[in-house]
Amino acid sequence: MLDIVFTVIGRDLKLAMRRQADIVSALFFFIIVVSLFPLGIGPELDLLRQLAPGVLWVAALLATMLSLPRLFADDLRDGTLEQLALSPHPLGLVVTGKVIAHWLVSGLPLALIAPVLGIQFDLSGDALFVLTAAILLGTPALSGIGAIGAALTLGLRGGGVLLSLLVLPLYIPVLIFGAGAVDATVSGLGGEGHLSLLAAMTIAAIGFAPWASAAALKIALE
Amino acid sequence: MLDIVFTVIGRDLKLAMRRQADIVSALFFFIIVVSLFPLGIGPELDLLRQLAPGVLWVAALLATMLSLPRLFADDLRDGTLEQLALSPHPLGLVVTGKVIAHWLVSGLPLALIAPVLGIQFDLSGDALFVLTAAILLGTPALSGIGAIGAALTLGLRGGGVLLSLLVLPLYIPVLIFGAGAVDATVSGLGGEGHLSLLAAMTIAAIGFAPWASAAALKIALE
Amino acid sequence: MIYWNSFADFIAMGGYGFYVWGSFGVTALVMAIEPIAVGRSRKTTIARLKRQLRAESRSKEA
Amino acid sequence: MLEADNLECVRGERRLFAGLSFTLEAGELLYLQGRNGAGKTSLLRMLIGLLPPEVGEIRWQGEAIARHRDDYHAALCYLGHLNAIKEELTPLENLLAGARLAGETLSEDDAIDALEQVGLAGREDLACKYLSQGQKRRVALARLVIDRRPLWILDEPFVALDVGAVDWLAGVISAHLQRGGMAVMTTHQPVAIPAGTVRELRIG
Amino acid sequence: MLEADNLECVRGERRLFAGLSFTLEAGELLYLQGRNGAGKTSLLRMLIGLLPPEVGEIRWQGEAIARHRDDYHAALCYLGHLNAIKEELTPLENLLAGARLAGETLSEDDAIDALEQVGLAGREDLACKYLSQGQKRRVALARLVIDRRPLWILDEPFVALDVGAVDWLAGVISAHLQRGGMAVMTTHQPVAIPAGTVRELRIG
Amino acid sequence: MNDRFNLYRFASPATFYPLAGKMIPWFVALAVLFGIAGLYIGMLVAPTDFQQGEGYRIIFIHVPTSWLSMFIYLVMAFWAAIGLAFNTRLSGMMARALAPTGALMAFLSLWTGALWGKPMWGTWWVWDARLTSELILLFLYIGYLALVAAIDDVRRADKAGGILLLVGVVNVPIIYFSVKWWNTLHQGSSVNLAKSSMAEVMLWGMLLMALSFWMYSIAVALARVRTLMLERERNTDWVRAELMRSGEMQ
Ligand code: HEM
Ligand SMILES: Nc1ncnc2c1ncn2[C@@H]1O[C@H](COP(=O)(O)OP(=O)(O)OP(=O)(O)O)[C@@H](O)[C@H]1O
Ligand SMILES: Nc1ncnc2c1ncn2[C@@H]1O[C@H](COP(=O)(O)OP(=O)(O)OP(=O)(O)O)[C@@H](O)[C@H]1O
Ligand SMILES: [Mg+2]
Ligand SMILES: [Mg+2]
Repeated sequence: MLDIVFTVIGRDLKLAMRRQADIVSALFFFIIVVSLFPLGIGPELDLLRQLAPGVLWVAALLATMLSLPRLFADDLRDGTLEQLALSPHPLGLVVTGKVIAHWLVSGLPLALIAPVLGIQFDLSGDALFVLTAAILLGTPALSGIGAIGAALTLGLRGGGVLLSLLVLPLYIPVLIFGAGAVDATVSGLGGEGHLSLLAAMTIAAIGFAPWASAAALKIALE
Repeated sequence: MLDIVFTVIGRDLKLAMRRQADIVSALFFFIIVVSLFPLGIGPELDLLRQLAPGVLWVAALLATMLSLPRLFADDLRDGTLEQLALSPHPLGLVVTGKVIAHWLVSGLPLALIAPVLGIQFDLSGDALFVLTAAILLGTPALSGIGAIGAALTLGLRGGGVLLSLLVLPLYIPVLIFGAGAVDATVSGLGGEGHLSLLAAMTIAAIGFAPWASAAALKIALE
Repeated sequence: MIYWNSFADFIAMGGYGFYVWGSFGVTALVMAIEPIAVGRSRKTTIARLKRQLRAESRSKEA
Repeated sequence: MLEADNLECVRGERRLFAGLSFTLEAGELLYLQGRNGAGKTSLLRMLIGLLPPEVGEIRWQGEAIARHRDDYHAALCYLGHLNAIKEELTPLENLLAGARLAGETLSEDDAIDALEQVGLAGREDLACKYLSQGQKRRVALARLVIDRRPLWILDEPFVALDVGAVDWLAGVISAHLQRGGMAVMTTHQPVAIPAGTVRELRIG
Repeated sequence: MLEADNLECVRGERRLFAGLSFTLEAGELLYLQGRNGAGKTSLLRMLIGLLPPEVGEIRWQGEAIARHRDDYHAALCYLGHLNAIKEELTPLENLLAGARLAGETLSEDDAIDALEQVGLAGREDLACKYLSQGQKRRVALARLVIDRRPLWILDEPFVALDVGAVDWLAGVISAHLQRGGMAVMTTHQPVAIPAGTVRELRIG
Repeated sequence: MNDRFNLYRFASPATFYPLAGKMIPWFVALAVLFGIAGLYIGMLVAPTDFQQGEGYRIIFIHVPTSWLSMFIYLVMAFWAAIGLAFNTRLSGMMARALAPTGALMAFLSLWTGALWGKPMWGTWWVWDARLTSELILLFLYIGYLALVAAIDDVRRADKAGGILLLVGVVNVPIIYFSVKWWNTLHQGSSVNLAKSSMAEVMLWGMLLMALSFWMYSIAVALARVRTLMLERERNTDWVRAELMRSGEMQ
């Protein structure tokens, strides 16, 4: 049963490797967006320290979102999606595999680079740790929710922007708790509560989103 | 000679209208991204007022950028681009038309909504005016520079993210002067200098970018 | 029972006239426009459908 | 046995066909005919269960496919007008990944064999984006060499193939029918399938 | 007159053909043949000037096309395996926009006429994404009805067409040749072009 | 078996269309009635608020629109669930007919809130949790409308929209409880009203206005759904008959 999940993950990762651009690019987008802010806002460290959690999280949201349109679109265009829908495995499991692969390519690298960027904003060691943990816990939820949006807008021209319209509102709770975790740590309140909420969201999203996406995909294929 | 420019503009606008989503979505993306920041950063108005120019400009950059991948990709995929390259008009003029259409759909609406968003950040009347002017003057340059990036990454899988990698660094001058104009106004220095620099950039970009893009497109078609 | 002393007081709303009437006015406007828009779209839809129906029956006769 | 019972297809405003019924037994080929836009592709998508019919029912081994999707899909091999191959992967990788996703096991040797049969020897390790149109189609068709599922549904399988490849594919379909398989196929090119019973159905 | 002089085509590591020369005069059709992957599409892309040849030169009316691109392109009509139509636009809009972008003038009546000729009457106002594959191909082919440029280059124009449409298109190409036009064409389907001189060229 | 038959019968447009036609005038009448009563109490009878002065009277629109913007979303999600589960034709139309009204209610909630915020908090807008989540609700409405508009095939559009509605429904409790979860500028629940002596009059005004807005929404949605039915079922006999009949009347 779980075989199919691993097969899909393996295939998607291999494709990502083959394209190379995919892996580095989400990461570089994240880095560039985060670095743009000091340019737009000015160099005062006090101000930047206050901004850091928000900016890092918004950038993480956008970086994840940017790669969403292609989550299913390539498979639709070349006919692979039809074949997946015709495979004797539940489509939800196939989507689970794709969501996990998406996270491995677009979420995990962000968590790894986040501490480095956090240093640029003069965050303390504690805050850096919580920031990393929050991004690690929160990004799978982003991939999961994003998959629903990607499936719903599949095949619609102009879908990329419509997708962000659908998905960003749903990302907001993750943003609030993710940034809140770091804020709480900085102000000495402790971010554990926020982190466990993030974990709960991620579990809910990973459990539920693939099936909603699968339903949406079937509609798109009609 | 200019006929072809208008033909292309007309066609692209008609396509955008037909898709509907296109026009509203770049706009809503802008609105949503701008609204995300206060969520990540917190509600203090003093802080937000300082951020406003930077946030608005970064959001404008991203909103413009998001629609770039499709600037030529649709035409490539369905074979229209080949036909355009074979038309007896210089390809540069065709691209000029496409750049203008792109700006009308993705840049102009941002300028129109920017004042409303500025109010949410509690900006003064003067600052709002300069903000609008700056976005109006700066976004054509974004479309022009973006066209080069879109042409260079055309047909590369993972191009969307690669594109942002190429284009964002080139957008930075626009960002700095655009946000700088508003900052200067807020701090009472007057933003005229920044605005005229923006205008100069736009003129240079509109004059030069289409021809660079055209050269890149010919390579992509080989 | 009525709380207001004069009509002018009522309009002034204790200095909050702009805000109160701004709210009520826009709401009234929206709630007036929406039914009109619904009614109009209903009329145009019916007209269009009838045109189609007539065209269809004509082409069937022919 | 595949049965279609009183199918009706409506797309947009247009009723493409109605009251369409047929049964297909082991060893039979259903050859769908009709002009462009008659609804052949739409019918095939109904048969594979991706497009619910307006009216009517499709049964596989006596059971409605809408209710026994997984069993049905395990018995079904569909080849649409899209090739379902990834341009970045090589023919070999495409073939292996495709089989695994369809829930089958396929050894690398068998896969190389199949590619050789479709005339792609020497191109197993070239990314598919460099192949010509006909060669891409051949990669997709290589699946048929090894596929042993009973029902094949093929939408214009001969498109883009050269004369030699057309003959070869006709042979593969014949062999499938002789093995007791069934097939539903559309094509605008007249192609002779040497073995099996060919039943024609014209729509529109 | 179109001349190809000692063309060589190398893709990746592979030399597809070399020393290929031909001349094509008014009223002549060059019928390119070759198995899948022989290099037919590559040759056509050289002929339209989008793929520079490794060795050799292509001349139009005696002048190298690389140096007189705009003149050459004004005389050329290319139809690749992609249809160059926008899925969101209707057939009518596609046809009009295509003509205008190619630098021609086309009245709406003529366009409707052309669409009727390709059998799309009644579908002028349906977005192309709803059309069947063959119908999409027909929209692309409608350009040929009104095109009066001397050189047509057609890559597998008969793909996806039904029998009636194949005959119709053969007639259109004949008429073009009789008018003194030239054409270069590939196809794997044997199709009889009634008029004009047909010259065959086999690659690979 | 029999139940299901009845459910389908009720959900069939041919039965529902005339029923809706008959109900609309009643809902309009109720809306006007409650509206007049509510405005009378709220604008003429109710005394001033000791903290906020007369500005507080915005509450008589602000709260009903806020409530309805959330409530309509829930109703749409309910119809979406029905539609996805039973594949009824009516449910998709219901969701679509409600969406524009819901979006307008969300807009009015924001608008009146902003106009209230300026005198009370000194600013048109703060990024407080409740305000923000109401804004998100507006975005969800717009996202739904954009999604169904982008898909041409109505059946597919309804299904896709339904999935979006069900996913987005998590936002409603967030709006409702946001005041409890984050300490913010925005008012908490009506408890503070209950303390003041005028509470009862105000509460009555608010309830009447809410009822009026509710009836209004039902009436508009029913009118809209009737048009949608004609449009979508134009090839059925009952719509043809209906069109003939409406021709005679004109
Ligand atoms: C744009 C700004 C605003 C938005 C989006 C907004 C949104 C909402 C929402 C969604 C509700 C209904 C929730 C519930 O009943 O629990 C509500 C209720 C309410 N709002 Fe606002 N509001 C805004 C501004 C204001 C302002 C400025 C005030 C007053 C100073 C205010 C006072 C109230 C009151 C008193 C209630 C009723 C609470 C209750 O009875 O439970 N709101 N608002
Ligand atoms: N929304 C719509 N409105 C009207 N007609 C539609 C709509 N969607 C699809 N159609 C019609 O449905 C038909 C779809 O046909 P289909 O793709 O099944 O044809 P086909 O028999 O496979 O043709 P081909 O031989 O060209 O592949 C076309 O005639 C198309 O015009
Ligand atoms: N990078 C590369 N390395 C090796 N071979 C390549 C490379 N790029 C292209 N080729 C080969 O070049 C050929 C391209 O052929 P082309 O598309 O011109 O064929 P064709 O004659 O049009 O075939 P078809 O009949 O299938 O359309 C193919 O055989 C392909 O394998
Ligand atoms: Mg077909
Ligand atoms: Mg070819």
